[in-house]
Amino acid sequence: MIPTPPDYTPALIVAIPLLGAFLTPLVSRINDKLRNIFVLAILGITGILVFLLAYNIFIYGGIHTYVFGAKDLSLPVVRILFEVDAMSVFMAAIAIILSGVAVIYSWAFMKENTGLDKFYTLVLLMVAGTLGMVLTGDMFNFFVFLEITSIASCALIAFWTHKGESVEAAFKYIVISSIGALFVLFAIGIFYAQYNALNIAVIASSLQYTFLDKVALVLLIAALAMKAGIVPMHMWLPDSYGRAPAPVTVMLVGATLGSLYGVLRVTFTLYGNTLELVVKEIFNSKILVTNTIGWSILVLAICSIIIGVMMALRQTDFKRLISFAAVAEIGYMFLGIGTKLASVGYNSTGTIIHPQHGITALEGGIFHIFNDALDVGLLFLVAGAIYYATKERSLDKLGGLARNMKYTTIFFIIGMLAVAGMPPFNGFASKLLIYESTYAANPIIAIMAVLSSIMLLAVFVKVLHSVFLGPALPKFKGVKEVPKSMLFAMGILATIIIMFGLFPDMVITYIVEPATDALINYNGYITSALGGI
Amino acid sequence: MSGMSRIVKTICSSIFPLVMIYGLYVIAHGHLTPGGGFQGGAIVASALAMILVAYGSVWTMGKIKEKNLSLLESLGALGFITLAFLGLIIVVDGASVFFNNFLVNTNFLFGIAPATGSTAANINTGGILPLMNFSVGLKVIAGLFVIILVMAYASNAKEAKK
Amino acid sequence: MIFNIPFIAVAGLILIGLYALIFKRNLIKMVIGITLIESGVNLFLITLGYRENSIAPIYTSSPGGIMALPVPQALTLTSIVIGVAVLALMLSLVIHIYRHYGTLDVRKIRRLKE
Amino acid sequence: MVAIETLFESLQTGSGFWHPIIWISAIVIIFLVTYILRGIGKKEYKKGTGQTQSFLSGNPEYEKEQMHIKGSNVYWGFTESMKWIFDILKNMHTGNTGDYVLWFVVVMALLFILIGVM
Repeated sequence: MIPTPPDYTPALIVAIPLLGAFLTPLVSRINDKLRNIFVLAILGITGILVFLLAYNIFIYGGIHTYVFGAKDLSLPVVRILFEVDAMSVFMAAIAIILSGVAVIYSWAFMKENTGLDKFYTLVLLMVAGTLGMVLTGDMFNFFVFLEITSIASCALIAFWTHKGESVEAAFKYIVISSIGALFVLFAIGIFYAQYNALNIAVIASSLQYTFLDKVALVLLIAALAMKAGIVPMHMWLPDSYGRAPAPVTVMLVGATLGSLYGVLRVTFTLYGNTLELVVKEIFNSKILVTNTIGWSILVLAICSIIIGVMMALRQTDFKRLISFAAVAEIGYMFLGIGTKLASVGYNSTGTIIHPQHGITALEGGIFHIFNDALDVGLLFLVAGAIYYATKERSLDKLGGLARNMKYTTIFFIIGMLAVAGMPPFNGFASKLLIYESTYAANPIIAIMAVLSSIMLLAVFVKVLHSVFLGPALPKFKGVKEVPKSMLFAMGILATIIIMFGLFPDMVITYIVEPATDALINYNGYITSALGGI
Repeated sequence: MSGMSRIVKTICSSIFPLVMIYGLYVIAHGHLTPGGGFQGGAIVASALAMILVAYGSVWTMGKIKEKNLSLLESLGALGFITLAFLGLIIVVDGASVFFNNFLVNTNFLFGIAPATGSTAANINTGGILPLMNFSVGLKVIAGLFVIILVMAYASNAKEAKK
Repeated sequence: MIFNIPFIAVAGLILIGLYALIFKRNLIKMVIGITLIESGVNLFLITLGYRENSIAPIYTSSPGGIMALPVPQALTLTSIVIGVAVLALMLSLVIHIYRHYGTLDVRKIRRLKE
Repeated sequence: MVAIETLFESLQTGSGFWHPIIWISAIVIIFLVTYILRGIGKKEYKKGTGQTQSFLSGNPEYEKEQMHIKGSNVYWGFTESMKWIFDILKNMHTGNTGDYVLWFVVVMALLFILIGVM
């Protein structure tokens, strides 16, 4: 029924957006409308390939590897390698959905701007970078795609150069991301110095956990967590999310989640085996009762949740408020990761045990990645629609817009309830998994997470009241509903949110569980790359 | 940036072809010597930047249009990615791989396989590598020069406003 | 000891770069700080590929003997190319910031805060 | 292949289950019951009398546009009573690019002490 994707699908997924990016300036010399359709067609082809690959991996399992420039799969160790497991394709699906929606939305939203050929070139480059980041099986390639993504997204944040704040946000973003990427490169250099390899699977199989490996782990986690926007390294995130054009913000959510994928890959695949052995050593030494890395991530996560929500409460800028809520959402994902890492235990017979609550926490965290992308993406699109209709971004000046913009209001209510984790939307299912498993690990953290989620709802009720409800303000008399293409883009995300909310168990069984298994089963990742060696 | 004195202009004009040839040499011999598309392209772009400094950005902007440079830049990138795709399309020895070096061993353009070990240089080797170097070189020349040109022109426009 | 000097230089470059980023107020100096960190990382990669008494890894008319590792050099080259792109982007952003804010003092360029 | 039956299975969370369709049907039933209860009540509301006008302790009613509570006035009491926390957070977010890098270095140092040394 659904054809099996050819071997070279992973390469095509990155190469087609790249080809499209370089063709876009040529196409846009012909016609603007043709260019818009061309960009969507490129993303559509890429999306079809991603979903073919995703269907194949989620239903039949397995890991697809693709070696560049070789006639057969010989010598995968020294070549650049794409290694696609369920987790990679999960993130690729998120990135492609968000960018497709952003492109449809930007047709009307960016209509009055000039230089749109460069805009769409950068959009396609950013998609290629994000997809490459999640599909690659090579550390240095990961760094290259990380930099491609950050350069393209920085240029997109500064796209409205006539606004000082946009340029300031872009400068902050490029400083932070180039520092992060350089420290990632430093860690890669440390790996190359010790193991003479750049391949994730080869490094993972020969990792010794020497002092230098600890340094590399610290550098990788700190840099990638900063790029994922964890407190207290989150400050670039509200600046750049808040000031970028709305379609760019939605794509930035995807790029940020790509860095989160980096954290997952480092902690579970690259250091998967090593961290388990470290737990054993720690238990033997009887100095500490737990492993420090899991608890460090848990503390950072709970800080992001609380500080993100508290800061969101006092914001008056619409998009900046949603950005702080996004920081809190990223905290929930890290809560899942941290609980899994901290829960790894060691029983009296000397074997490593993985408690069920740890695995459930990781499932909740991974499910929440998808939900966060959809919910926060929808809210940013709504904020962009409000800006498009009224040219106003401050909550103090808006009011009574539900009368003029009925559909946008409905989409906002859907996004708001989903982000705050209200049943029956998708955010509730993932947050429920996180709460219950975190409660098994440490009740205090779970209670803090639940309370913050309630405050998140309060934050968005404030927005609902001050933007959509209240009396009709005279200066917004002539405001009309946004164009159909923007409503359509918001509608896609809202539909997926409702579907995920109504059938959470299916999503967990067919999408989230394979991704979780791919992360926990690091041996599968290593052996499929090393093959016959 | 306005132009500099006549002495500077004359000397720059006479050095320009030499630097240009050196840069193109580095691009063309990228598969044999240290260097390649980026390094050679940077040398050529620096030659162009020298002309820009000597003659001023307004004069240069009149000679070379920014739009044409952008076109050249996307052509270079397009050439690189097209070569990569050709590796997938053209089947050599029953294999079709992305970034496949399909020209090697064909005795066609750059198609001679050199003997292993320490040999004398033969420019007619390397398969698609020289072609990739050319496209990278084109992109780097156009890209770097357009950056320098736009920056110089922007700062000039600001001075003119004052 | 003599072989550790490059690594000391790497640490020095990165620390100076971080110092410039954190304590300097001029945007151009912050950009210089980032390029210093980048040079440090590049030097680190190049140093990894060094072997004693080695020649450049080129087979064309080579006299034979130990060759330096080519992979770190390729990595460094890629990193330099990316660095050029980042540097150009940052400098053009600095030009725009100066146009909007009329200053390069980082303490005054904070309309986005709280 | 995706089996259709799995659409209607409930999500197991370890200590309970979650099924949105059961939840929605429960909510619908609760709404119906509430609506019926509401219908039983007395109807004392009369249109066109003083009942429909708002009463602000005898003060005159403002214009509709002035009655809208702006974004920063919502939760005013909460933010005012928790001012000390918000002041700390406000001082933390300086907006200075150098401070952003400083936070990164601080977190990296803390992680280094926690992971590298221990």
